[in-house]
Amino acid sequence: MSFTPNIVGFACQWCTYAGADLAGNLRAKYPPSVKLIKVPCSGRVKPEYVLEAFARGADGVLVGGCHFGDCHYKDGNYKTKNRTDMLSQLLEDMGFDPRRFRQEWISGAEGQKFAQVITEFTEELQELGPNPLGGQE
Amino acid sequence: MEQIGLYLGCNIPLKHPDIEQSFRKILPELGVEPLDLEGASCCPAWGTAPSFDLQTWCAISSRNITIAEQKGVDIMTGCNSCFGILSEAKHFLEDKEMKKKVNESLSAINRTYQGTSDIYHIAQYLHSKVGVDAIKSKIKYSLDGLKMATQTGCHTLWPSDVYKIAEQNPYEPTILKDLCMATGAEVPHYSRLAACCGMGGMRSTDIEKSLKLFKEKLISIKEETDPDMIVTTCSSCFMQFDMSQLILRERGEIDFEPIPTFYYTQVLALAMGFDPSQVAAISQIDRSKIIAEMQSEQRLVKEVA
Amino acid sequence: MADKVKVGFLLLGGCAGCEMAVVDLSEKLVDVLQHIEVVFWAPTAADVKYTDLESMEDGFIDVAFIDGMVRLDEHIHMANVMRKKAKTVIAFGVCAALGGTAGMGSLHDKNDLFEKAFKNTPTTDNPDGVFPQPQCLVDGKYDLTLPAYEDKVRTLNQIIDVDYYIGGCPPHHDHVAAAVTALLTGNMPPKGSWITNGKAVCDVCERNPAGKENGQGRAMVNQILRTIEGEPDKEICLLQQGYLCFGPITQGDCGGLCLKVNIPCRGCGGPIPGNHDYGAQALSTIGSIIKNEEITHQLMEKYPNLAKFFYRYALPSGTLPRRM
Amino acid sequence: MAKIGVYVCHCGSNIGGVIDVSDVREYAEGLPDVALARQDLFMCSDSGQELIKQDIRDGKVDRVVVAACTPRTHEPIFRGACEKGGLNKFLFEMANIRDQASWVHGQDPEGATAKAKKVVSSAVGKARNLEPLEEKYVDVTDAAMVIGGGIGGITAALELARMGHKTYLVEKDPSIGGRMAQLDKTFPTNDCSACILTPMMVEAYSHPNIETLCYSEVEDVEGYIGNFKVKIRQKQSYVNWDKCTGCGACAEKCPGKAPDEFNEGLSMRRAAFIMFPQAVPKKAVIDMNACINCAGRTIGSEPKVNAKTGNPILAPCEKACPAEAINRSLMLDPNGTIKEIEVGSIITATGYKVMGKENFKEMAPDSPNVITALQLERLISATGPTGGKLLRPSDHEKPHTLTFVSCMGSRDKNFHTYCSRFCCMYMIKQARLLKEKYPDLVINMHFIDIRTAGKDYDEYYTGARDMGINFFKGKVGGLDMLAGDKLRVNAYDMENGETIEYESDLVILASAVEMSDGTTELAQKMGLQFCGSKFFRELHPKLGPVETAVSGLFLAGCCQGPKDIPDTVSQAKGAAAVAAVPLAQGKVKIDPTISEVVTEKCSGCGICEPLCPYGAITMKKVDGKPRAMIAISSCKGCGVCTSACPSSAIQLHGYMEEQILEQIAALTA
Amino acid sequence: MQIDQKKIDEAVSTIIGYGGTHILDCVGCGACSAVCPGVKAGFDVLCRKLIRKIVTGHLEEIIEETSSWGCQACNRCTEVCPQGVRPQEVVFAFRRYQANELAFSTSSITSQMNLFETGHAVFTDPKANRKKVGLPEEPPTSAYNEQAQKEIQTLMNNSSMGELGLF
Repeated sequence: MSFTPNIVGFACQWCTYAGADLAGNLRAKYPPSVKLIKVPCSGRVKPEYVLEAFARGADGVLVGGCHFGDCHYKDGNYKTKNRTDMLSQLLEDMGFDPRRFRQEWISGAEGQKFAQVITEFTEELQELGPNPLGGQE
Repeated sequence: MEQIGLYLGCNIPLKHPDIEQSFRKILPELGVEPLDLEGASCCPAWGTAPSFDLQTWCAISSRNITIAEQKGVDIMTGCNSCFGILSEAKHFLEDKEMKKKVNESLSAINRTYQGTSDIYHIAQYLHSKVGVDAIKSKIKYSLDGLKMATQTGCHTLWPSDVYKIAEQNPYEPTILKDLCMATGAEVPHYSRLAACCGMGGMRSTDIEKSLKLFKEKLISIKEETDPDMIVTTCSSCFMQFDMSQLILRERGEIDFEPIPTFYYTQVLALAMGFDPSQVAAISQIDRSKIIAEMQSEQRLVKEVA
Repeated sequence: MADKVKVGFLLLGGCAGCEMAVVDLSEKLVDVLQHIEVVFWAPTAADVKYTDLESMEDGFIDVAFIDGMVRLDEHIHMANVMRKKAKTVIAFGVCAALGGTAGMGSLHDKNDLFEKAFKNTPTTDNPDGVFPQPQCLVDGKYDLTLPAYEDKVRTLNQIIDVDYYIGGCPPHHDHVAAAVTALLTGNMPPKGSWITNGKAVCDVCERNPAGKENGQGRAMVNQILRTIEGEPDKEICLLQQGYLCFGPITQGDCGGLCLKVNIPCRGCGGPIPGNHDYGAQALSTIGSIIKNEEITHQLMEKYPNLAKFFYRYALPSGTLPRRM
Repeated sequence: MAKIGVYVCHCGSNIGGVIDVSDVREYAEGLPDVALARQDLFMCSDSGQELIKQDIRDGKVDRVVVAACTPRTHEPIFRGACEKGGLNKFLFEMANIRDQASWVHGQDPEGATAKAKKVVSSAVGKARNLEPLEEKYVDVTDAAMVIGGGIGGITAALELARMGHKTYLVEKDPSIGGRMAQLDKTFPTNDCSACILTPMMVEAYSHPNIETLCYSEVEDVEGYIGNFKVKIRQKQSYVNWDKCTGCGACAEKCPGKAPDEFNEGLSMRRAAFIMFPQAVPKKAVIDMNACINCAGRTIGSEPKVNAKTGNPILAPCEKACPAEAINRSLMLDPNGTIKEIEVGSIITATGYKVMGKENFKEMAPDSPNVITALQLERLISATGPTGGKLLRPSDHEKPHTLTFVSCMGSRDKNFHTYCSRFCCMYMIKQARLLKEKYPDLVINMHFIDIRTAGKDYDEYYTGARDMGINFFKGKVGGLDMLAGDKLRVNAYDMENGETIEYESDLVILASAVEMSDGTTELAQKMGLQFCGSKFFRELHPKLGPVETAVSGLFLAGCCQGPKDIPDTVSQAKGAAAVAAVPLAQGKVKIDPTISEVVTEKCSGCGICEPLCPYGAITMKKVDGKPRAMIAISSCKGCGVCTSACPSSAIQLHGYMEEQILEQIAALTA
Repeated sequence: MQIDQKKIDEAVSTIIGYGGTHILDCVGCGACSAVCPGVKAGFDVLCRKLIRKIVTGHLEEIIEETSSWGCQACNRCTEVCPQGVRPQEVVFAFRRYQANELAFSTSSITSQMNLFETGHAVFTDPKANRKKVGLPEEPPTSAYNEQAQKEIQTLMNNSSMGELGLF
């Protein structure tokens, strides 16, 4: 293993955060790369927070929300999707590898999926190497 | 004219070239130009590389696919095993790792697998791309009143998730039925419609077991439908029906005359008026009577000006 | 006021439009001039040498207005000198404050920019491919230098400590007048602030649908139009019509001038205080008010470069670009 | 400056077995603003909580961080401890180092410890910026709504009514009764389903505290616990129910036909029909999709006049109705009517449906003699299409060999991975009833394995073996259609390790239990969630089995997961008990972690207004300018508006910008 | 029957390594065997029974088992399996295990040699028949194409099959 990437995860408390808890209940194994910041809804995640995490050297950023139709707040995740679709494009347009940024819909019942997403994301980031901005400032 | 890569396999070009000839005759008539895939090899058959090493299987299959990719065409084959093998290999090659490894192997022979050519079985191609109506319009001898028992063969049915075209219900296949009915024939249902004929690895491993399975199927066909002929779109099934009925008859295990068996495109070629000595010339069961019946005067469709 | 306030103007990589805004003060400038003394105004108004500023006593200038973005090594040098000479430095206009439109140049390699500017534009006739060089010998004896081109555009505060910021491209002259008045009366916000009324363009825009008596209120954006498409209704909020107006995200000290001539706000006023990243907030706000995914993708098709779209005036100040 | 106390929990060996707790504690101690850091074997124990309380009382800490399990279960406990210690309970933050660290990184103790430190640092960063918040209370409407009139809904409604709460029982069909009304007998006692259900239906319908709204669907739910505003659409029945006596004369005369839903499509009903003989309320409905508008009597048209008699020519249904409940001259709105009600709590008991056989391609779905178990239930019911005689659908002959196939679509990754839970038992029940009635029947039952967990259930199963019913372990692979409408069963006997092949006259598929139609839409209207299995998600799989993530909204019966009648009834009684809590209290707490507008910062752009899913934001004039306002009782604290606000005027308490930025900084330090 | 966890682990990882990736998902429902033509014909160590042998660690004991070579690769099992085990892949993984241990019928070596030499697993001289039906005597396949044969030989020589020394 080349290095353990540092992934900042924003997780909605109803779905993805609960999914991460369930991964724990199931004792699903995944690398200790991700650290979650609990938010009520993925719609609370300002794009700026993602940029801030990257600017501070995070190797990857994950925004996790509920599946469409499952949002605890009816349609917060649709807002998230609008923003994150553009944000990915923005990253690319700024010359920053958008593969470092992931938007995932993980329900509270998808503990295994959470572990799988983190494992895959971690592996992809290991291939990409550390954030080129890391260590600056 | 629509172009398609004609993948022959082994049995059709080497043992039953009349089936190959039937492809070559009917396709241009139906607006399809078959392109030869020069240097194409065995798919490789189930008993070869697939039984030894997954990656070697995928490498040999992908080599065959690259020949079509270079010509920018999809692949069509008349052999069910080839269809199954190539489709499954393509499915394995969707895995990035496998694709990478296989392309490393292929680099030694200056080839790269891309995954741009789709795999079709000739029956699927005739059914979905040419269409039953186009086939009907080319029929010269109507096979109206003849009764056909169909044998689709396993490798176009399952696993339905790897095939480009799948039957609506693989347990109750209808593609071949539709194609047969396009010639005017009657295609009754029989209960072991989707059952295995026993050819393939089973026959080479233990012919007695193979024949046991085959007999069960044959009896279901005979007793439930008593057809004029058996029509298949699998070259292996064709061989089993053509060879093993005679064995069973010889042993006295069946009390009826072997039922003439055709590959579907042979039936179609005959109905379209092609010369039987080219398109339906090789079989162990004597088919001359039924061929004469199929191409008899009174079956001629009156030309519409 | 006993002593006149000593004021300096320094133009870095800009168009001097901000300084035209000062001139546009017209009669107000006459009033102001009773209270101030312009001790430096280069290179726009006076032809000076580096030494003219370098030789001033440190802290000699009370207030320095620096406009334009930082693009050349000369800008870095002069900004640093001015910082020493001035007690208060104001990043004057959006270029100095956030990088300005030229900031989008940071998305390109400087060699590519040179190729484009000095060779590949249709109107350029440069068969030998001569590019400006930092040093060259003319007639075999004059050893001339040109300022070197930096790899990317920077904002003033990325070079020196900045006391206040004024947005606009250029700042509206009324806003300049208000700022100067505040300055002279000592009625200034805390150091590091923007000089602004702190409200969005919508606050002064007559089209703002929010709270309108007709009971309609603001609605989700259900189509995306570029300004070249159709003609916007002059009464209705441009954003509502699909013309992506940045009014909600932008300081409205301009009085919403563009909107009055049916042009959507492009964000030159800079972010509303509290925002750390103009483009990111623009994306967040616009992304939220867009009706659905389909319309979002319409936007992404119509505006193929989102970095340039959302950060038209602010790219070098962006959270990520400033680290890249 | 904040004085943060950090408490790191071992959780026995749950955390301590993987993470170096002392190391994490030491690390925490070195973080800025951390006044002290302690560790304890079980922080949630009395002694653990006492540590926190004492440190607060001693003035050593004014912010608390507990690094332990998940805030989703334990935040309320530690907040409680803070409050008891005298600290505002919102000055508490949790670091999840068990569920999201030690439990998932057991393979990498060092990595897990390093991650735990970051997570603690993030929590400390947030804690540093926490603010005290106040909880507020609102009054409650003393009424409840139960959605779904099956056995679960009826039970819940009755319990609430008996407690004295006004209860609306909403049912989408013309009669209450649900699936249970379709059943013949019930396991493990073989009670007649109708005999035990009908009295309850009548009691619910006539209870003074219950208002039954049949042929009605929930159109929209707004509001929050204690104060839900519900719009209910009463579908158009085209029959005046106030007058209808349920005599059935209209159905007798009606020539329009449609498959009978109550008989699972095994027979036809009329366009004008009464759902089933014991329907409650027993009222007729005209199904306009099947109605043929006899005598040109489209709804709202004047009748033609008989030239001879001068009498109007009426449709058979209206002519037949002795109560004059059908009048096709009236222009009745096909959309029905909307009724608005206000309730304090809601119980969802929307039940289930079973998968249709068309899903199982290998099971000869085209054969009429392949049926679902629910269809068999109708075939053996005295009120069913054959009057209770077992006759196979293709030729109405008595079958001789019957095959039961379990796990169709259940325990199957292609359909549903879950076990449908009550199929084994009902198959055994059906087999037993049939064997009792027709001892010469050959009954072959194929199971992956037989699941009969439940009181007296296994005895019921072993009893079936005694009766001569054949049981085979091994899933049926497929069916072949044979001449004479028979089916060839291709199965496998796991015990023998051999294939089984035989001919059967009737094959019964125990197909998977699924959510009822329209439940997804209902969930969206209410903000409820589904698990991966597509059933309503309960708040906690063990400790909150009837609650949901939406406070004030509760679950009963199969909408939460497959369950049999006793379990449904138990859960319904439980749901009624918790749903009554806010009604009994008369007031509910409002969570203060919601959004608020800082009016001075608001630019009045109004971007936030259409974003709010609850309509909580309105623009009010302040000094002549529009400024956003958020109604605290409507806001649920999602923060969509907070993220969108370009003026940074909207704050989401508990998830403030500076708190999140500090967390990012901590995680990337 | 003895339960030897080490043997179980080895057996399972061997089969997974040869491509029977989903073997552990099997719940033993038997649907695969119910539809398997091989089992029906009497090759009974296929599908469910083969999986049971492997997951109980009895891989070595069945190395000479011929049932696997009676598998038609028809994939009915894959289609009906409720757990996505793809039993056919397990059977073929077992075949690969047997083949790589050289535990298979010598008769099948001919096919491997044919494939290596002509690119066709089955090769019979087609010229007379082809001429008879009016086709060119040599088909456009690898059989009469040296370049193609070389390519196949390169692929096979460079593969793990090449190491078995079958051709």
